[in-house]
Amino acid sequence: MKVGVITFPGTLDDRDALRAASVAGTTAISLWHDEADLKGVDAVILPGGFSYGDYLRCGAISRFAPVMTKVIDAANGGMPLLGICNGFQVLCEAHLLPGALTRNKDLHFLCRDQKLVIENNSTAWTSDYTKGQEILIPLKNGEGSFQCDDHTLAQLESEGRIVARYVGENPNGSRNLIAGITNERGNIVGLMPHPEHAIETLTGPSSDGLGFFTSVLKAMVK
Amino acid sequence: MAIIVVEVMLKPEILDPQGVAVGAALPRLGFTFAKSVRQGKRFEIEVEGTPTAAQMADIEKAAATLLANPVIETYVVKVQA
Amino acid sequence: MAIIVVEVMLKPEILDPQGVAVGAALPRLGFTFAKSVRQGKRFEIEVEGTPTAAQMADIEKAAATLLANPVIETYVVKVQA
Amino acid sequence: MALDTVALATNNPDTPQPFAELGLKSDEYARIKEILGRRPTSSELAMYSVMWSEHCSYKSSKVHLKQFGDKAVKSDALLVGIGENAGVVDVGQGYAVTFKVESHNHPSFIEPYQGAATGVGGIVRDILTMGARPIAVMDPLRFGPADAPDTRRVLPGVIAGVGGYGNCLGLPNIGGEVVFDETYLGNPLVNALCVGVMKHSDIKLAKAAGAGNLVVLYGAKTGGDGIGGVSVLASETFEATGPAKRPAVQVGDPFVEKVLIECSLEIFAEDLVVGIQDLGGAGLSCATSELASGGSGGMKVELDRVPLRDATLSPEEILMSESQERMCAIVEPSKIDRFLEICKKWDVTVTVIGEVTDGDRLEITWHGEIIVDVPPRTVAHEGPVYSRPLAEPAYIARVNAEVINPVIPQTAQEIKDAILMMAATPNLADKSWVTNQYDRYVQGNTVQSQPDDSGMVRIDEKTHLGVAVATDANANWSYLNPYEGAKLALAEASRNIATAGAIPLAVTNCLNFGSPEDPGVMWQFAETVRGLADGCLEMGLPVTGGNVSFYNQTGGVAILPTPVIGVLGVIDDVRTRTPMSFDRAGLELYLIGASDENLSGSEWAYLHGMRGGQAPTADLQREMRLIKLLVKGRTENIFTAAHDLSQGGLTASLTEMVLRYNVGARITLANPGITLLVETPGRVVVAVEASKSAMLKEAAGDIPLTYLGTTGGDSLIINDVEISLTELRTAHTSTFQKLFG
Ligand SMILES: Nc1ncnc2c1ncn2[C@@H]1O[C@H](COP(=O)(O)OP(=O)(O)O)[C@@H](O)[C@H]1O
Ligand SMILES: [Mg+2]
Repeated sequence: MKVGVITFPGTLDDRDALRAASVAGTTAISLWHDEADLKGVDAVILPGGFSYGDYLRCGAISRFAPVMTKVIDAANGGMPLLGICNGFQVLCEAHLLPGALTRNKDLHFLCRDQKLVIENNSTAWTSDYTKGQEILIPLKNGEGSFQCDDHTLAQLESEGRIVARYVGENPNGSRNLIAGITNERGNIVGLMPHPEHAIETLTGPSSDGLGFFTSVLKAMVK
Repeated sequence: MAIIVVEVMLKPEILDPQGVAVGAALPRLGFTFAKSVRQGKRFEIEVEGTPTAAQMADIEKAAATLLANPVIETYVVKVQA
Repeated sequence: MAIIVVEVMLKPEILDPQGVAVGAALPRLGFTFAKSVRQGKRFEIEVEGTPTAAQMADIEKAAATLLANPVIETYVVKVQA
Repeated sequence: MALDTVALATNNPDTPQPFAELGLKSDEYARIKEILGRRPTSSELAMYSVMWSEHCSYKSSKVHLKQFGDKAVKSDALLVGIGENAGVVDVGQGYAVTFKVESHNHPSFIEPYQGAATGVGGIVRDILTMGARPIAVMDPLRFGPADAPDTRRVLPGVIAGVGGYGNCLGLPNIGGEVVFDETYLGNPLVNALCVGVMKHSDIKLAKAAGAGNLVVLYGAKTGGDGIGGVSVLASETFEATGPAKRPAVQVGDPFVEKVLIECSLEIFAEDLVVGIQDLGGAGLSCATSELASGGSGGMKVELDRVPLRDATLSPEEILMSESQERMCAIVEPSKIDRFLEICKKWDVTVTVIGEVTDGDRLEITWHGEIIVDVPPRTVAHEGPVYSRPLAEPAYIARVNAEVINPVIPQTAQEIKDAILMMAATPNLADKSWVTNQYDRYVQGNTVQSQPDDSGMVRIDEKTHLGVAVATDANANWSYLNPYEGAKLALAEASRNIATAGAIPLAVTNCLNFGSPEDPGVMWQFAETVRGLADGCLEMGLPVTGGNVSFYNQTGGVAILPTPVIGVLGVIDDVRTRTPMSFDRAGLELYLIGASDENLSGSEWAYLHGMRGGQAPTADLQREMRLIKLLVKGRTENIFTAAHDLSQGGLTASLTEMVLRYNVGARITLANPGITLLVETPGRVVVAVEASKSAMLKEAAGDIPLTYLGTTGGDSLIINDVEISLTELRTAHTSTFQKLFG
C-alpha cells in the first residue's frame, strides 16, 4: 500500500508526513508538485507548510500545480486524500471541500497542543478512531479559522461531514469549532491540526495522530 | 503603460479579524472617528500600453480565480486614472 | 455615513514578496497580461455622517502611525464616492 | 553621474569623495589610498566603507576577541573554529553540528517585524553556508519596560517577525529569552541563533579556489532596500529621534529562503560547490572579497550581470545592497550545468557573474570597464583595528558599594504575595503568549523547547543522538561586574544543558553593548570578553563563533552590558533525557547547591528599584562538578526531573515545575522568605523516587543537598503558605495576555 506525500515549494511538514505514513506501515512516496504523476500511489497526503509562501491566500497558488490535476481526478474517483493544515487550505481552494480557512481570530500564528473530538469515524482517514474519541495533537497555523455560509454549515452538520471538532475554547474562530471536514463520499478529509506531529510521545504531545495513517492503510487493504 | 487595480474585500458576512483589530486599536491611540473598519487587499497590476477588452476580460478572470476567493471575498477591477 | 478608504502600498524600492508571488503565478495559469504586480492593503473605515476636516486630519494621522509604517510603506486617504 | 572607473581614479586623483558620509574616518580613507596607490573609485570606496564598518570589520572588538583563540584549550571536537561563517563541532557518529547567534537590534527598532524576520533569515543562511541543514532556531530578546507604549509596538512586531520568518522556513523554535529593562526601551535586542547539522564530509568553507572556477550568484534578485543597512545602522550611535539618514530596512521573503535552503542542500548533496558564502551584511562586497581572500585572492566579477529588481541601481549600490536571500557559490565549470539544473528545478534565479583567476586581485567590471581592482584581503580581513581607550566606569565603585537589602517577606501572607508577584512579573511570567506564535513541532525532532531549560533536538532517528542548546545572559550581574557576569552566563547556559543530562561541548556568543567610543562601555566589553575567555578555558569549552553588536544606546545612555552566551551540548540518547518537571505525586524534591543571602542583581531587588551590590563570584569548578552530577543523574537514571535555578531563584523554579504537569508540591523551608528569592548560582532542584534518595546523596558527594519536600496535590505548599495551582497558574499566565492581548 503506497501513500504519496506532495511537496510544493514552501511545503514544510512533508518529511513528517512521510515519516508518519511509514511508521503506520505504509510505503511512503514523495511526489513533486511540478510532475503530473502520482507514481501509482493508493492515497495522497497534502502536507502542511506555506506553499508558495501563502502570500496571496493559503493554498491559492498550489491548487493550480500540475500534480493537482491528477490528484483531483483520482480523488473524484474515490482515492483517499488527506489535506493537513496547508493541505486543507489547498483542498478548499481547489473546491474539493467546501468553505475556506481564514485568519485566526486573534491574528496570531498559534502553535499549541489541541484537544479534538472525532465526530466521524467512517472516513478513509478516521476509521481507527471511535466516534466521540478525544485526541491530543498539535495545532499550528495562522489561518485556521474555518468559514462557510450558513447553508453549507447546515449541510455539513446534517450530513455528518464534520470529522473533528476542537474541544474547549475555540482556538481560532472556526465556525461550530470545526477542525476537520470530509466530502460526501468520505475519501477526502481536510484537517487543520497535525496528526503527523503526534506519532510518538518523544517528539509530540501524544501518539494519538497515528490513527489517521493506520486508518488509511486499513481502508486500502479492505 | 497602465495600472489595473483589483480591490479584494471579505464578504460582509465573513468575520474580518484584521479589521476588528484595527478598529479596536484606533480608540486606544485616541482616534475616535471610526464606526467600523474592514481590511482587504489591493493589487496593482502593471500592463503594457492601454489594456484591451480581451485583456480586461482576462484580468476579470484572474481576479475571480486567483486574486479573490469568491467563497469568502468580493472584488472590483478598475483602471487607475 | 461615509466610507473613508486608506490604501497602503509598499514603497517601490521595497521588496514585495506577495506581489512577486502573484506575478509569478499568473503566467503559470496562462495569464500573460501583467508586467509586474504589487500587493498592498486596503482599509474601509466607516464614519458617522460626512467627515469633518478635523476628522480627515485625524484619519491622515492614523494612517501615518497605525495603518502604514512610513519607513517602508506609502498610503493614500480617500473618501469613497 | 559618470561611471567612476579605475582609469578615472588614476587620472583624477584629487576628486573629493564622500568618505565621511559613508562612515570612514580620514585616516581610514588615507589608508585605502595607500593600499591602492591612488584614490579609490566610488565602487571601491563603497566596498571599503561597508566592509570596514564596525559591524563587518570588528575593528573595535578584534583585539579583545583574539583571546577566544589564544586562551582556548585544544578541543578535538572543534572541526571549524572562529573566522568562518559559523564554527562546527563534532558530535559523534559522523555528525557535525554548527551553531551561531547574531544580532539584528537596530533594524528591529525601526521596523520590528521585518527587522526581526531578516535577523532570523541572516543567521539561518550563515548556518546553511557551512553545508548544514538548519534544524532549529532560538531567539534571545530584550525589550524596554513591559508596560511602556513603545514596547507595545516593538514586542508584538518582533515576535510576529521571528515567528513569521522561522515558521515559514520550517525551523522549530526551541528556546529563547524575553527580558524587560528600561535601558532597552530605545534599543531592543533581537538576537537569533540557528543550529544546523551535517556529516563531517559535508562541511563547506568560504573560499574561492581554483583558477577558472565560476562565481555564481543565486537566490533573490538584488534590490535597493537596505543599502548599507545592517552595517551602517549597526555601526552608528542610534538616535531615536534621528532624521533622514536611516536607510530603508530590508524586507525578507522567507518563502524564497526556504526554497534557497532546499536548493542549496540538493546542490551540496551532489558536491557541486568548491566554496560558498551567503550574502548578509555588506552584500556582494562582503561575499566577493571574503570568497576571494579565502582562496588565493584572484577573482573577476562582471557586476552588470547581477540580476536586479530595480534596474536603476548604480554599481556602488549593487555592491552595498543588503537585499536578503542571496548566496554566492564557487563552481567548477564541469559542474555548472547540473548546478543550473537544480536551481531551475527550485525556480531559483541563478547567474554566473565571474570567475576565479590565478592572480591576487579582485577585479570588478561594469559593462567592460574596470571599477574595482583591489587586493581582497585588504577589504575583507585587513581592515582597521583599534585599541580603543577603556576605563572602569565611575558607576562601578558606586553601585558595588551599595548594600542591597530589599524587604524580605516574613508572614505567610507576605510570602504568598511574593510568590504570586514573582510568578506574574513580566521577566518571570509564562512566555506562552510568545512561544505559541512559534512552530516548535516542524521537522518532527523537537524533544525539548520552551519552557524547558534548554532546547533539544534529535539528530538521528535510529541512534537517538541529539543536541541541546541554551542561551543565557544576566545583564544585571554583568552591569555590576562584567567579568563575573560573563562567566556566570556561561555557567548558567551550561547548567541549562546539563539539567537534561546533555554534556556541554561548545560556546557561541552575541555581545550586545553601547558605544565602543565610550571608554566605560569599552571596559565593560573588554571585561566581558576576558571573563568569557577565562571561563571557557577553565571549563574546556571552545568558542566557535559569535557576533558583536555595539552602539546600542540612546543618547548618552547605553544598554546594560548584555553578553548572550549560547552553549551547545550533546546527548547520546534523547530518550533518556531528564525532564524539567515531574508528572506524579510521591517524589522527593531536593535542592542541589548551596544558597547564600546576596540579593544583588536579583529580580526581587529589581522589583524594589535596587540595581546595586556585588555580583556573585563564579565558581566554575563547582559548576563543573554540578554538571557531572547532572549528567550522571541521567545516565544512572537517578533523577525523575531536574530544573535549573536562575532569575527568580527557588520561587520561580518551583512555580515552573508544579505548573508544568499540574502536579503540586509540599515544601518545608527553614528560612522561606530569603531562600525563595535569592539567586545564588550553581543550584538545581531535582525530583527523585524515594528509593533513589540514597543514590542521589552518594552521587552528590560534597555538593550540598537540601531536602525540600515531596510532590503531589493540587497546590504549592511552602510551610504554612498554600497556593492552589489554579491561582498560581492565573498569576503566571495572564501577564502577557493582559499586556499584549
Ligand atoms: N563575540 C564573538 N565571539 C566569537 N566569534 C565572533 C564574535 N563576534 C564575531 N565572531 C566571529 O567573527 C567572524 C566574523 O563574524 P561576522 O562578520 O558576523 O560573520 P558573518 O558575516 O558570517 O555573519 C565569524 O566567524 C564570527 O563567528
Ligand atoms: Mg556569513
